[in-house]
Amino acid sequence: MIRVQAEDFDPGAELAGFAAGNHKVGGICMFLGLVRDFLGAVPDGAPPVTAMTLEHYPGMTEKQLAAIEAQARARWPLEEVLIIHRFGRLEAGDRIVLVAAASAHREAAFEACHFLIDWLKTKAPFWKLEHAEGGDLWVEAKESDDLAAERWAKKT
Amino acid sequence: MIRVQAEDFDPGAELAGFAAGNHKVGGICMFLGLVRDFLGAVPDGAPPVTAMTLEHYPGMTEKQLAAIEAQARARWPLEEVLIIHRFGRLEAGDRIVLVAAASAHREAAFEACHFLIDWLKTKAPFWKLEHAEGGDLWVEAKESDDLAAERWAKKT
Amino acid sequence: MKILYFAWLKAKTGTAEEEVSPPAAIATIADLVEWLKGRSPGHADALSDLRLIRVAVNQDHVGLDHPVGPNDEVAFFPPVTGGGR
Amino acid sequence: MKILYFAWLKAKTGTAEEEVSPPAAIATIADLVEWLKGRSPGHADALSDLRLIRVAVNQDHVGLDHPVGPNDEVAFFPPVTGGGR
Repeated sequence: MIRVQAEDFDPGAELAGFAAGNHKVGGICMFLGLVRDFLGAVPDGAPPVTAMTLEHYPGMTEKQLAAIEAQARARWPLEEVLIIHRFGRLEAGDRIVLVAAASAHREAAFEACHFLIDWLKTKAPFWKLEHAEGGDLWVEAKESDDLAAERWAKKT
Repeated sequence: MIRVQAEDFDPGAELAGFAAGNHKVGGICMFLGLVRDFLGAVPDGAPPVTAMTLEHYPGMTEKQLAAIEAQARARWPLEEVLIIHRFGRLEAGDRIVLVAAASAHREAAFEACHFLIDWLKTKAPFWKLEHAEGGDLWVEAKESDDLAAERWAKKT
Repeated sequence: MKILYFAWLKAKTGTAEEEVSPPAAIATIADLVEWLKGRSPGHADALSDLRLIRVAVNQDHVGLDHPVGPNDEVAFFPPVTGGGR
Repeated sequence: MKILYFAWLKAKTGTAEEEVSPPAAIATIADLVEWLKGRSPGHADALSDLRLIRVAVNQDHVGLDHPVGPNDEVAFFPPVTGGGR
């Protein structure tokens, strides 16, 4: 299941309801991504970042996330998949993204969950704009995210 | 934190409380292991398994889990670690184990969580006794679990 | 043809969305980029370094040699930065 | 010396825990296993195939060449099978 929303979500309630009652499930792997404290993420002398805004491409986001879910289901024997991604203004400690995969086997649950977040980070059309006192700055994509996603491409 | 208990636990509440308010955390990875439906796990003609009992070695269990947590903290920059493992009688759909790792970075959270469950499965003194109509049978260790644990040893 | 701009491309072009009718000779994304650069100095600036830009046609990621036609939705944006850290 | 047996070793030896006083010549786990096999046919059966058995001394995993002394807690058990699937 895919959800793209501005509203916050309750990770405890999501986990409690995820794959509930499906006795074919032996393992659930879940990843929760949060807005980390911006202190320390700013170069020396730059004004501290106070918040960020996540822009996205409505329609394409859902299409790409659905494609990523389909890829994961094609590669691993999954019982359930959940992706929730927020957009809009977020502050330190806020939840951004939740991905979860349930499978009969733990290895499949781990790998699928890891794949989902890695691919999401390079395929889903979201962009982070950081707000600081001196002005706003678009966050640049990290090479490490490309490498993380490529790792899965090589395995096919 | 390590908890070894006969009682069930609430994964939603555990996730909701895990690393709550720690704004250094950018990613949380959690694994929940459940008692899978025993149907299909039984060889042809064998009586169906109805439940299992997890025996453990009180004292050594806590010591080994604490050592595994310490190993994970030494290898990855972790903000929080949680391991909950149940013992006693369990039926299909019951929760067995929960491991979680919180870090500034998602890769560390994923790897540490994966390491924790892989090592737990080969180091923590738990043994599964499956109950079937025809009698009880101790579950044998899987070579795949040894290989999963060795994968982490090679990385050091 | 519908053109969308996201993140800093939206700021530089001054446009989130525009409807354009390029000539028939504009057959690929690469052709389209060159043509769009003539629309304004902001467009020229936004599209000046193709290494910084990603493209989607009809909401799928594509390369610069991908064909484009009158009924396509074409989006330009920087490499994506969603998810957590 | 305190000896503990878990899982099927407990069933085969008929014992969960026993206090023993092996002679001073018993210096390693391998020595101890041979000596314990003399305690009963059940012990001999339980400890007959060392490939099936794991050992802990004072709650740490050890090998067969690990030293043992009078104040040690020694546990015998099959390879562990905790966690989920």
